[in-house]
Amino acid sequence: MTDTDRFGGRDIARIAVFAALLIALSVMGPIPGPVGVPITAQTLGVMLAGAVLGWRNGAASVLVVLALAAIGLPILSGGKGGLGVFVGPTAGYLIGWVAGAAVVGLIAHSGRRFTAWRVAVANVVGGILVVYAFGVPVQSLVMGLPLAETLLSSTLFLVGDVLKVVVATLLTVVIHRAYPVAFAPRGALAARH
Amino acid sequence: MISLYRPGRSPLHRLPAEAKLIGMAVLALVVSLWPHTPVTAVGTLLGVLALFALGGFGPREWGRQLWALRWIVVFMAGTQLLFLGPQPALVNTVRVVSVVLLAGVLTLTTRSEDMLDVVERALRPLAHFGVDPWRVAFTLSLTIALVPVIADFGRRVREAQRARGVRLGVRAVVPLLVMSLRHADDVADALSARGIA
Amino acid sequence: MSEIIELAGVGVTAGETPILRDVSVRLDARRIAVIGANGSGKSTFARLLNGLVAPSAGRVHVHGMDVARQARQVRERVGFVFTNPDAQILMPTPAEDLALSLKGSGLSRREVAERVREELARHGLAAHAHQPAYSLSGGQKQLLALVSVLIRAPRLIVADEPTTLLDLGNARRMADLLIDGIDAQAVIATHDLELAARCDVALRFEGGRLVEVGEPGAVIARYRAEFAAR
Amino acid sequence: MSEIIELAGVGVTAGETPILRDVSVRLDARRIAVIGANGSGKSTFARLLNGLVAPSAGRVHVHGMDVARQARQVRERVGFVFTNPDAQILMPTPAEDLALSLKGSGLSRREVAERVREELARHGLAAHAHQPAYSLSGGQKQLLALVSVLIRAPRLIVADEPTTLLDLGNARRMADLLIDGIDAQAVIATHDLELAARCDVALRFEGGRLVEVGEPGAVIARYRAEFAAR
Ligand SMILES: Nc1ncnc2c1ncn2[C@@H]1O[C@H](COP(=O)(O)OP(=O)(O)OP(=O)(O)O)[C@@H](O)[C@H]1O
Ligand SMILES: Nc1ncnc2c1ncn2[C@@H]1O[C@H](COP(=O)(O)OP(=O)(O)OP(=O)(O)O)[C@@H](O)[C@H]1O
Ligand SMILES: O=C(O)CCCC[C@@H]1SC[C@@H]2NC(=O)N[C@@H]21
Ligand SMILES: [Mg+2]
Ligand SMILES: [Mg+2]
Repeated sequence: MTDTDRFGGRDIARIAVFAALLIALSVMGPIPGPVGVPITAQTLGVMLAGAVLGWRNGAASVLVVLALAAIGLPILSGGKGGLGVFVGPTAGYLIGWVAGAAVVGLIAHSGRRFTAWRVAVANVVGGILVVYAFGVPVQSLVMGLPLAETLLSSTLFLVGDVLKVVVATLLTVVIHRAYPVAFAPRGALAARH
Repeated sequence: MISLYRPGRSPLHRLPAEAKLIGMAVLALVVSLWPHTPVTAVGTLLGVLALFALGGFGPREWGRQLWALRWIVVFMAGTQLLFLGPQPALVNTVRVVSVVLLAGVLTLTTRSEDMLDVVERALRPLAHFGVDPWRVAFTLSLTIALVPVIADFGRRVREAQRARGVRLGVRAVVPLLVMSLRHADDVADALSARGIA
Repeated sequence: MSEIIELAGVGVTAGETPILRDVSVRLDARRIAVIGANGSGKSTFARLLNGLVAPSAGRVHVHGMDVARQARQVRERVGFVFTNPDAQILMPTPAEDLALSLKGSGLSRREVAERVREELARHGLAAHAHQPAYSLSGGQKQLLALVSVLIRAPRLIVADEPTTLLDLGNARRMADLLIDGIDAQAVIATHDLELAARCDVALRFEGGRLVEVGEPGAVIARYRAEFAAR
Repeated sequence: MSEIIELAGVGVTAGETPILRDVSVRLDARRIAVIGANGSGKSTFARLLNGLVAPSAGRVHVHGMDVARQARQVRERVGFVFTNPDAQILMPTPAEDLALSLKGSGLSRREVAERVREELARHGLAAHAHQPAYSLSGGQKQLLALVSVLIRAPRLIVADEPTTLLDLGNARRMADLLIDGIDAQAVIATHDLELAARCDVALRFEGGRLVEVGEPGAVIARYRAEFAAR
């Protein structure tokens, strides 16, 4: 294990700050969805985490949020938290957030130049497909409802999630313009270090 | 930050966090895999409520916890009634609610700090793979310390909009993020200056 | 409209704790300094003037308008400059940020761009119009924050610690601008006593009370004396 | 070990742009002020002393150690106090934050708790030990940030604008602590010329160059005169 493979101070700071940001965003509260799963601004945060921080730190910051929820802090949408959410029907989506942020980061940061369309693709694949790929089967399993029916019911989120992809993409592009330093690859960041 | 933990001196409160976690995992597994009939399902729910009572939580807390699950209950009962019929609907809904409530008891009776210690201990075997348990625990604490700072950034961005008479809507995330990321760089400097990472 | 700021029996509480108590004052000076110890209530007083903080008791009138009831008009007439320009600069670049201030002014896109160019040039920021705002120097950011307020031609400018972190030169430039360079009335909450001394009147707060209103030289001297005495 | 800070031909660049140029100086004074305009290089100089910034040319020696090569030892010996205490306070409560500073000190949990209690009491923060650090006042936060450094008993303290946003009283308390209240050597980068005047020697930077080293009174007078002349 080489030293650069470890999470350094700069990584820890970014992971923690972004996790804190995701928590702050969740305070904005959920819109109770019609199918038992709340529509949450946190998936927007998941897309931003991957797109801005990259796959490693992005996924790590989402994981931090989940860990804090697990140890009993009421930081998920609607002030939920505790171990209950990890044995409930939405547990799979939560795990999907981690993988989703990583996939968003991988795609958005691939290629030499940072382009809007790549971010959009990243958000669709990572922010929707991957999250659902984890969320739907677990929901189906926990609820004892066939996969097809579960999938059908979760398409109700699709409108919201597509909207979130659009918003996340636009935001990412503007943030890239406003603070390009944040997107620099690891190690190449620190002009003053 | 406020935790979901409720201080108390019940037997459940005094049980070590690890023991509770293992116990909960076993119970949750059993409850989930057991081929329930309506009677065993309802019995399980009553058993979980008895655990609440053992932790010193009365009907008010049951109500609060159930209320938090209302969407799950409504949706599960609804779809299952539609697709599977009344008996499976009852059994499945009660089973899921029981497991979620079971986990809730643990959260109510275990301090976040104790859970954090468990996380740190549980990660120790991973040290061989380059995971530093202390760093993980530290990152979690750091996040808790940062939440009010970031929330304050949010408040300032909102105030700036009000003062300037503009509404950015979701675009307000941009200045919030820029401030936050700049703050992350300052925190990184502090980490290295204080010899932490 | 008369350029009078008037508070009558104003109290502010945060939850249960009182932050400002029974503040009554009538001000018609052009340059008003607000001084006092940390936590004495300076920022809270400043925030009252454009409704960022609501009084829990009493009335705040600014230029004849009731701040609580005519919030919109007050906001249009009163510009607020925050301590930390990073919080106030809302858009990626200086040009976009100034354009944001002109939103809703009824100007065409063209006209907005023209005004923005003018203002940036007037304050020596033209070269930075399209560069990320975060990369400006501290002094330039503080200046941009002020310009983003000035461009809306407010009749009252409220500034909270506008010279913090600035060097002698930049602080002086900022002070010159606030004292002599703008047309509007100005209220300046500050620990920079050189800046306060250049105002027409000074208010001193202590523990949430307005304890003194008067000629800046005298108010500052007593403030200094109090600390020296301890 | 000798308490000497020595820079020889030090240059710092950010990417291509030079930030500090050819700085050479040998300092053995106990209290060292660093003054100069915004962007002149004060913070960069301060950061060099504990390796937060690496020189692109030349050598930095602190108390006989090469900062580039003995980074670890230097960090142990040199404490750094940042302008913004929010960035420096890393744990949810003051007690936890101070305990963090003692990590790796070899003390037992008990002993750490004891030391933390002592230090909090000594600086009048005992009542706030377990309240969220975030809810402290600005002055208390700045103090806590300093204490979190002092508790590691560094031999050199580097402080970047430690009195910003503090009122007369708090600024004086902070200055008293830095000038008379600590054992270690101190380097203080600041715009607060009253604080600089209390040091034993002052360095003045201008455009990335060290232009003056000398008795603070004289250095400050010339700095002021320069701005007055413009
Ligand atoms: N939203 C709030 N909730 C609780 N307390 C508050 C709030 N806003 C201000 N306070 C408290 O009210 C008091 C006055 O605060 P204010 O910011 O007006 O002081 P100030 O004179 O501007 O201080 P400083 O010189 O540090 O800027 C302080 O004790 C502060 O902690
Ligand atoms: N990481 C960086 N990348 C690019 N430029 C930088 C970086 N860090 C500092 N600079 C530039 O180097 C110069 C010196 O900065 P420094 O922070 O040392 O000045 P300072 O004297 O501390 O100023 P202030 O009084 O505003 O704190 C400035 O022009 C600054 O913009
Ligand atoms: O807070 C929770 O308990 C988890 C909520 C999971 C919500 C999922 S994520 C994907 C889909 N899109 C939404 O807006 N909500 C669901
Ligand atoms: Mg204030
Ligand atoms: Mg500086």
